[in-house]
Amino acid sequence: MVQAINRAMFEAMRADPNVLVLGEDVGVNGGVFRATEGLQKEFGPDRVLDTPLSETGIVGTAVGMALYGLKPVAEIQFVDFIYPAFDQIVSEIAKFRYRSGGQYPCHVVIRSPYGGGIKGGLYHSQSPEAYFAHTAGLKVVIPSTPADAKGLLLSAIFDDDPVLFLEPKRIYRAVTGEVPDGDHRVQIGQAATVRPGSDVSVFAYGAMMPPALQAAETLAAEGISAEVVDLRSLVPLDEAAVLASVEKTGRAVIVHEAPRFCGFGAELSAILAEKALYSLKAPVVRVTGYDTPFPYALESLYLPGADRIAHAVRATARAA
Amino acid sequence: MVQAINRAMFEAMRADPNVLVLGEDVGVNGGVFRATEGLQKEFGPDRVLDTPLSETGIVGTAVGMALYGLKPVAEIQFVDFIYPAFDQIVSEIAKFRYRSGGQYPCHVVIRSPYGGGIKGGLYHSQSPEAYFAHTAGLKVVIPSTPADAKGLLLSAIFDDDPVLFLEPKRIYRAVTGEVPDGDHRVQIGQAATVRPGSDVSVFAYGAMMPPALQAAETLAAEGISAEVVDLRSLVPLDEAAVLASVEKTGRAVIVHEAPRFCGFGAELSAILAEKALYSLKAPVVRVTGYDTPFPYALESLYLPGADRIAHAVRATARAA
Amino acid sequence: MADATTSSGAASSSIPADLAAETLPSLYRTMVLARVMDERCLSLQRQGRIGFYVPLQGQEAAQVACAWALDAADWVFPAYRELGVALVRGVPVKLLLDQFIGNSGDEMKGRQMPNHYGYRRFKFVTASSPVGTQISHAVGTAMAARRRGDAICTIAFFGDGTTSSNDFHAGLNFAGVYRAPTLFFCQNNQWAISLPRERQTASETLAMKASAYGFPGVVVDGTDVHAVYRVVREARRRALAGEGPTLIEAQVYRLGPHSTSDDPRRYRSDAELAQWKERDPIARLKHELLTLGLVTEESDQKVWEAAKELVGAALKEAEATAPVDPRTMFDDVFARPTPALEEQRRAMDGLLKEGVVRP
Amino acid sequence: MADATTSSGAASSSIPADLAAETLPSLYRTMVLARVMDERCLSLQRQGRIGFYVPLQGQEAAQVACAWALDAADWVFPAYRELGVALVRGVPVKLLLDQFIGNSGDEMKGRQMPNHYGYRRFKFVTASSPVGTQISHAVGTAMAARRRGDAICTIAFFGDGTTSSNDFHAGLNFAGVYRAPTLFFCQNNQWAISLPRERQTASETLAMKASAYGFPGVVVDGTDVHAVYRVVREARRRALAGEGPTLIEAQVYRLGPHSTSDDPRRYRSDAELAQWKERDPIARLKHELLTLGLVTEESDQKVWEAAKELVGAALKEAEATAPVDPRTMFDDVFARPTPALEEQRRAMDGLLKEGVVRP
Ligand SMILES: Cc1ncc(C[n+]2csc(CCOP(=O)(O)OP(=O)(O)O)c2C)c(N)n1
Ligand SMILES: Cc1ncc(C[n+]2csc(CCOP(=O)(O)OP(=O)(O)O)c2C)c(N)n1
Ligand SMILES: [Mg+2]
Ligand SMILES: [Mg+2]
Repeated sequence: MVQAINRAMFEAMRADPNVLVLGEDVGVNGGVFRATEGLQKEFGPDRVLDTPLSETGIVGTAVGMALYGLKPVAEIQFVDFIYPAFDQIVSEIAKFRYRSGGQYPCHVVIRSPYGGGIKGGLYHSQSPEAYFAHTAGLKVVIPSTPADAKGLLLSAIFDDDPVLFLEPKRIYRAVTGEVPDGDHRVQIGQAATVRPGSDVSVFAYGAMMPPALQAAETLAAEGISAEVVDLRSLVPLDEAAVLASVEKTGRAVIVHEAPRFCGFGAELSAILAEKALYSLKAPVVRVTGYDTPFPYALESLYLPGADRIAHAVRATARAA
Repeated sequence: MVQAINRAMFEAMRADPNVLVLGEDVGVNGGVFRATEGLQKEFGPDRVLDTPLSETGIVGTAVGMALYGLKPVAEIQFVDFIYPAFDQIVSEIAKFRYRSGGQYPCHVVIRSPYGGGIKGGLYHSQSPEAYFAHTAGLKVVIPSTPADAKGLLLSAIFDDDPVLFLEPKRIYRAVTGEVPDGDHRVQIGQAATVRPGSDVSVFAYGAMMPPALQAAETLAAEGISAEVVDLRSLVPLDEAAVLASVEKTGRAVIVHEAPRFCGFGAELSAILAEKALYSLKAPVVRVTGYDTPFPYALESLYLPGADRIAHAVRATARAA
Repeated sequence: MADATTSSGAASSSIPADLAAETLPSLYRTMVLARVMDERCLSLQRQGRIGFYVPLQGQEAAQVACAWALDAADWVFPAYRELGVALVRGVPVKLLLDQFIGNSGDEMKGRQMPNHYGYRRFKFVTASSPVGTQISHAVGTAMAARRRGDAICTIAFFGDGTTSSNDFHAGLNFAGVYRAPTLFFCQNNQWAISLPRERQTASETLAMKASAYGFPGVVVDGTDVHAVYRVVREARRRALAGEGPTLIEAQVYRLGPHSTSDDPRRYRSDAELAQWKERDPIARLKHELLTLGLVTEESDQKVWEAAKELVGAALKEAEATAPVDPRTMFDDVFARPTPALEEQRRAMDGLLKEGVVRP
Repeated sequence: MADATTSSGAASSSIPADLAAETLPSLYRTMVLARVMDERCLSLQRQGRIGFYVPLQGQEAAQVACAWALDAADWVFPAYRELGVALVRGVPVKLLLDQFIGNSGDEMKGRQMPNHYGYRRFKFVTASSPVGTQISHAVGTAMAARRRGDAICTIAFFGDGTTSSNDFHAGLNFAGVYRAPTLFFCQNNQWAISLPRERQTASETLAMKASAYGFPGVVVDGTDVHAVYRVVREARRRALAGEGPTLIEAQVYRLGPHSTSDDPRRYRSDAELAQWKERDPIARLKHELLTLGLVTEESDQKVWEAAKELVGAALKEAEATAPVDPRTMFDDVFARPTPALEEQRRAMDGLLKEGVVRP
């Protein structure tokens, strides 16, 4: 997946001289995950900027660049380090167009690796998507396949709105797949029903897709047909796809890594409780990280895995 | 209410020399809402610190003070300006006890006025409680009456854990009521069923309590019996009270000022969809701010008022 | 103040080395206009005709002379107190009053508190409230302009208190590292609400903080239009010559309250105020104009009257302008409203039509 | 290294003015121990026996001499690279290895990545990863201690890159305003991962940034234990005498990679590395000890062997220590688990008992 992300940036920068990349260690070093490898060599240090160690500065200057019409792609080295830029994101990026009456769009793309599974402990494992999804004015996108990663990132860079692009670093290298060449775009705001099914809907995104699919595979052998939907974009959310799936199956399991309380799963569940209540045949279950900081030694217990997901789907399929 | 908050700080500072107050304009000026009025005169500038204009510094130094055993009460002038301190709150305060294996509790209290209704526009009206409720390791408390404000703030100051104490500035002066003298405490984590009812449960907190109660009053005249529950503490949440109410009424309306998407109401709704589904006779409805930044001229349309709440409760009571 | 703007430095790209005597009256008129608007707005707020106001009294010379030294193509990143700058840039008084009222004429579409405005065509970027955030924006825009080959500078306006903000540190540091063509114009008005300058930071001057970022800082008397103009002009020259950014500390005094919500008598002495009132920048420039024979007491009277008339006429227009349309609430969150926002707009529309809620 | 700690400055409250010759061997032994642990841990990581490691090679003199100049009662706020400081404070090697492994002996309860440790009884505060946040903590703790009348100082450790962080600015500014008894010890190891010092900030030195906050900054050769010791001692004296904080820039070099995830050959030259290797602080002190006759090649050999044995024995113990109990995951989120956390603990327990998940 990380190569697909890298390719997307190459494509975008070749296509449009307004695109530039900035962040810590993104230049000479090619990014700590090598997502920006080779960019500085091709586009030079004025278009691929190694910045001082300040997320406030990275995002703040990216805002200024966007106001002038550039399309900055800012990297936050780990999303756990996005908080020093929180003020710029929440107060400025998300609200610039609105507060200026539409005069100042602020199309900054922020890319950042998120999530657990790499033995990163409290500060290299977080999944803070709910903070940003709750912030009116930001789009939030999370791919789960290399093709989507490329297609969604290209769409994000050429979008008119600011996009937080969260990359499931756990599957940067683990998940492979064909990636279309050229200007391949995937529209932001559309979920993908990756595996159709009839008994239970499973909603997931990012690094939770592989275990969700694995769980579905296991359950198929048991005669339970799970429909697995990859949300891909949290904002805008493809609510129609979510509702359609649950209207069909009558049952839903929601999966994410972040702590459960006020996590993104809560919104999905609330949408179902408001708009699909009469279709629901079983309680809506969330399989998520626990409501603790992210623990280092116990991460495999903390993170939802295929077994935990299958267990929840099984119970949901049986509930009446 | 603001006097009750002021009294609580007087009481706490008199009772315990470890309590101190810090923030912008909290000393000589007594706070821009006068919440800290008179404190510096009584306790001196070393215990009531007028700080430089840096929320990062206010919260960061408060952390250091708490580590040494003091009980700092930090004021953020408007919660809209808490984001420069977001890193300190999310990365440090919320995780200090956990990451140190329990060696370093970090009992900082952060007080801050929140919410709309004072013609404050985008940056003096926000209700960001969901961000903090989603952050494992923080308690989040929001009073709606002067007595609760005093009792909960005293409990917060003498709690062992960090507490974000959000004050509904819109009703700082509007809402009055008896405030017990002395060391009056209200336990954190308990909701209050302010108005019992049988047809629909209305969950609200902070400045949404007065319109929720007013709606209930209106509806009573129409023969609809609304039970109004003041959550008071979002973390820990009194889930038992929420479930008990809905098990009784079978219907729920959730009210908050913050934008709906991924707001705190989503969690309440999700809890109901998971644990009370079979009791639900009607979709769970959220009456909230819209998913836009907070608009200045249109704030009365943006904010849920008694009429909008009553309208939603009516529809919920009728739904079948 | 069409006059002030078209004849100002802002409109011309060849900025003269010194403030020519013949421009002084025009500059003075802009300062007077700012003062007149300020006083009018304070009273409008007391009357409940606008909700809130942030006065600039005492800072007119610093703002107007600074803006005078800029080119119309330069980008301005204001805070909430930069009325004098806005006037020099050419923002019409009526438009500002629309913003203060929050009506349908407001280009911010009634979304922001008074004083939080911006106008793309005047290269005056819409302000927010959190202090300091505009500082790193100014740096980013300067870097972007240089990349595009545009020979402009950017300028960030902020107060003494704002030197403590995260973005002051990040913005100035980035500017130093990238030698961004940016001017940092700090109006040290001695107070950040109730905190005096000397308790904001222990550094001797604010200007000297620039050395921590590898570029020069300059202290200037912000009540002296000539000094301000020269310092800004030189900083701008440096910026465009690739010599990097400059931090300018203009020493002024906030003669009024922090805002209409503030009562400065709670925290500062009458004596201090009186002392600074003697250095009122408008009186100072008037004195110079009198000395130079560029104004008489009578012609000065007319300047004030003209300003009052201008403001009065604009106010009348602004107050007659329709309120904002509720349906606009859902615009500009994104370039195009999402389905969810359209649904919310329909819901609100329904509530309005049913009479559940009123605009 | 019981020896290094008990005989160190850390254990005594009367800190001598200069490093006495007779303490040098003890100080040297601590530096050697740090180096030995470092090399061992790098190889443990390569073998997959620990998950990650941050080496300190090249920074031993700065860390050990600095810590030597502190009192045991002073509070230390480290970043992730302060192994040398931890050893001087008396943290047992076994305990550190427990942390690197994340086993049940780890006082952090296996919750943090390697190198993110802290021990209340050694007044060595548990580090986090976001750079700089500890700086303002150190200031707050210093203010709290002064309020309590405790004659201690606090010290924050951080790198050159961290001078760009928000908390550097906020922390130093607060320290200046409140004259906090705090030492800011910046190990300028020339690199912040791949960013060289000169592109981190345009200021000439990092130490001079202190003037922006109204207190002194000092540059010191961080490979010279005597110089470091003297500078820290003087800063501590100033702090306790109420003269305020000091920023110390210790110039060192990170001889190894940023962490085991880093490959420095991608961004820096062999020549630069070779140049700094000649200034290896351990070789430098050894040379002095040889000159002073305080060590011979043979006795030095023994120092290294003793360190290796100590580390080897501790590692054996640490690797034999049980893993963390999964049920502890829910402790310490709050002082007492909330009902919701107890419910989640029960749920996880159920999954474990049913065999759905494995520890
Ligand atoms: C981040 C943030 N914190 C707090 C505030 C509240 N506030 C508004 S203006 C102000 C003082 C600003 O002082 P200064 O920078 O000197 O500017 P001045 O108002 O004097 O022009 C404060 C504390 C804010 N707007 N933003
Ligand atoms: C806020 C934040 N952003 C990014 C990172 C990732 N990161 C870890 S260490 C580091 C470089 C730190 O450099 P310096 O302060 O010089 O310390 P050194 O590692 O050289 O000791 C970076 C960018 C982080 N830990 N925290
Ligand atoms: Mg000021
Ligand atoms: Mg470094």
